[in-house]
Amino acid sequence: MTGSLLGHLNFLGAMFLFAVGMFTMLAHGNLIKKIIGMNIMDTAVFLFVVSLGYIRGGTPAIEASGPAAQYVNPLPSALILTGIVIAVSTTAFALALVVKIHARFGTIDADEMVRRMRSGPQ
Amino acid sequence: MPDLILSTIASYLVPLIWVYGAYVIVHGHLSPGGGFAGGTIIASGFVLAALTWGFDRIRAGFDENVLGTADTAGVLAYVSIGLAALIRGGWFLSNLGAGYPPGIPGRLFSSGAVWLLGAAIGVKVTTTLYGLFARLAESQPAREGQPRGEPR
Amino acid sequence: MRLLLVVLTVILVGAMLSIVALGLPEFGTATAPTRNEMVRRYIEEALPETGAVNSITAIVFDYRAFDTLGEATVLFAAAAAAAAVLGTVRRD
Amino acid sequence: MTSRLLPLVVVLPLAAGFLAAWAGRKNIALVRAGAIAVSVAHAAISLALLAAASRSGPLVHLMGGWAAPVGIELRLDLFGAVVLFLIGGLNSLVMVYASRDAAEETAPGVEPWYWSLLLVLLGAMSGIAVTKDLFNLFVMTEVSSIAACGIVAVSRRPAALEASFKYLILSAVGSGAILLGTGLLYAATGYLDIDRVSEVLREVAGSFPRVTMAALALYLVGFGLKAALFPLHVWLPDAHSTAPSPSSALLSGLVVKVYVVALVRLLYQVWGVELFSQSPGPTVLLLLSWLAMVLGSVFAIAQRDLKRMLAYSTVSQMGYIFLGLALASPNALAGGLLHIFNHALMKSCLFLAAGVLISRAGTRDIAAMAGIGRAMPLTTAAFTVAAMAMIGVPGTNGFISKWYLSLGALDLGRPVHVAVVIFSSLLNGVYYLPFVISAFFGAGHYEKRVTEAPGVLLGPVLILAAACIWTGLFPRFPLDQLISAAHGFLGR
Repeated sequence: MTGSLLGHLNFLGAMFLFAVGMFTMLAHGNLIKKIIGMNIMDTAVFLFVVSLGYIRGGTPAIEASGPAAQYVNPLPSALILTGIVIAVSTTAFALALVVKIHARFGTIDADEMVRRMRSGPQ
Repeated sequence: MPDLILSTIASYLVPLIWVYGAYVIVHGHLSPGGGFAGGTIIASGFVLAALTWGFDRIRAGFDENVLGTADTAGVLAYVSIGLAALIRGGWFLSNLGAGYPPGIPGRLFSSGAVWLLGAAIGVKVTTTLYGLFARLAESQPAREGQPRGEPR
Repeated sequence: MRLLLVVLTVILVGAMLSIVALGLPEFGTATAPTRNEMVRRYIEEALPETGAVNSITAIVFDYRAFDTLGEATVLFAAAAAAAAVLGTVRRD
Repeated sequence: MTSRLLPLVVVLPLAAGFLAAWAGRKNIALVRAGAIAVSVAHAAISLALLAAASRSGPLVHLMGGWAAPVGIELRLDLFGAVVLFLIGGLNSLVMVYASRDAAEETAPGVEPWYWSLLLVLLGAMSGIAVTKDLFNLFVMTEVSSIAACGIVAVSRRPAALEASFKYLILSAVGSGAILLGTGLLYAATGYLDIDRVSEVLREVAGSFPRVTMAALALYLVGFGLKAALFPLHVWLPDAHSTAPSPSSALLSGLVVKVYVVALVRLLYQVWGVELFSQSPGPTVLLLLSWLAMVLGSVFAIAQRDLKRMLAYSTVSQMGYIFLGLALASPNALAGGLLHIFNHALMKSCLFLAAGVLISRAGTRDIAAMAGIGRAMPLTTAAFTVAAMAMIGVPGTNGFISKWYLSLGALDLGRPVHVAVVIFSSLLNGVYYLPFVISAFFGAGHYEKRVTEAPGVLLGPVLILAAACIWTGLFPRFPLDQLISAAHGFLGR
């Protein structure tokens, strides 16, 4: 089943992005960078799923009048529309938490935050 | 005191963005777009207006109450459309099967509940996204607790 | 030390996922398992069954409208949670 | 006709949650009463659905009127019905408690949002229990994750911010894994409906071996993160201990459990027992559940903070549930499923009782609470009952689930698992008993300044403690249903 690299370019790109996002998330102590990493990871998954729907030479499934084989599968696009909104919501909530953390602890660095939390009054 | 260039351009652009967003919302069943895309566009119009003239000016027209009410109304409308279908047709959120009028395909007012649901989501997304932006932008990180480390 | 561990983990996960991706049917082919009767249904029957010209909208607001309710709820929950968190930081 | 009620268990709490945010600024008392009313209505509907499902088999509701592969179906089988009733009933009790407690423990001015999030969480958990569509499962998982992080973040304690952020980021990683797993399964099978995916998966598991294996691994990581499977539990002690007590009770009692319910569906309905047992999945789960049972308890012993101890105890108790999933013999699986139910009762009882004890004693330190039992005998007695259930003393519900787990292990001829269960139970005793003993017989002098909790707080605690004993003495109600569900999952 192993196919050509070129034929899987989108999927490989998505997996690469996923790894990049994961790295950004794990390697940085900065909370904002963690959120950015999370978004890159989500975007990678979106790229992957949307790519599943594509068909070579296909057009978007709007005003479909010919045979279905000419059109891109609309289902992955519809799913990812939902996925994007979910990612936006998570990001918004995470940013709100960072704003509040900054207000409370005066830092947006994960390690520094834990240190100040331990030393400061609870 | 809003910047002259910004405020002049924004005063032309903001209504245009709103109209375009409304267009995208109500034509969701005919062309690319829909409630989410259109709602985001309208919200971005609000964001531009808020950045230009300040949040207080926006609040004069759309205060917390109006936004909160529109938010709840949008998503409750979605649920009510679904519940009405459950009562009439037996399945939650069913469309033509529950007697929503299909209209003439391709016209603006067609496709029954799809159109209504899109509009409801459009209202909800507009208010929520702008509300989130306003809350994040207006919060004052240095107001409480320890002094902050770096400048904002 | 921690960075090295992270790099190794990420390379491992990335490599494994890439191998998995190579096992998928090629991008854009008509013989992929996803090109089943559902695609035909969504494209050809969407207009008569839902009245929407745009198949994606037909899926989002009709075939899978319940997902969209969930999605609106996520947005609502995030806004509510953000409001709860930021509530005490407000200027007014 | 009853199947028309099925979407209501999801939609009713969601709609109430939307309304609560709007009405909360005007009249908070109305919101409290309304939320409790909705939750009780949810429990009543669940009971009706449970009766209908045990009378005439699974109930199905077609969302939008579209049958399975095209649209989303909700399906309520016996297992789902038991879980749904658990969610409704337990949530009602916790909400009664929260109607008094929330104002104290949440930051000023955010109580309306708290109720709103609680209701949304109720709807989302019900959605996870009843949905039959993989993508819808992902969406509902997301709703419940965000609402769960929200009910941690409302706490007054500054540490809750950090805990909530960690919880949010890690569950976002989990969501990414779940969505990628769903995408891979869709790529390999072309469907999202659980039954249809399962059919096709049997045919394509040979042609896409790596894809389906990766999907299984991603689901295990994703739901494992959210359900605090042992090495992925790092967020749990912080989140569950800094949250307001009603939130802790819900998070430990229900939220981590519904992700296990989702995992049960994936492993036994999508993959099915044959495909699952051919994969390395059961071995990995078995190993991790051992580690969870033993190390979770060891960490709990080391805690000074009462709620942190309870949180680590949740990590260890999740080990029993995963052990049941991994062993996959009818009795062991029934024991694991039963422990979902039983642990929900005991742990929410413990957290609610601990909440009262902590707020009255004014400390979270276990050692400083010595003697509190003489000042608050009823609350401490309820705590003791639930702690006994946690250890697995005969006559309590914890004994029943451990009994079935051990029975299942013996059926397979692997008594070593029984030994681990017993060892872990002993460890449970090591950290629960000293607290109970020092609470009743310790040297503190709380009698002079602390009185018993008011009825609104005490009522739910006592009801839960009574439920622990009731289901220990008369286990027929959840047990019969869950045994038949376990047989159904294992196809025999």
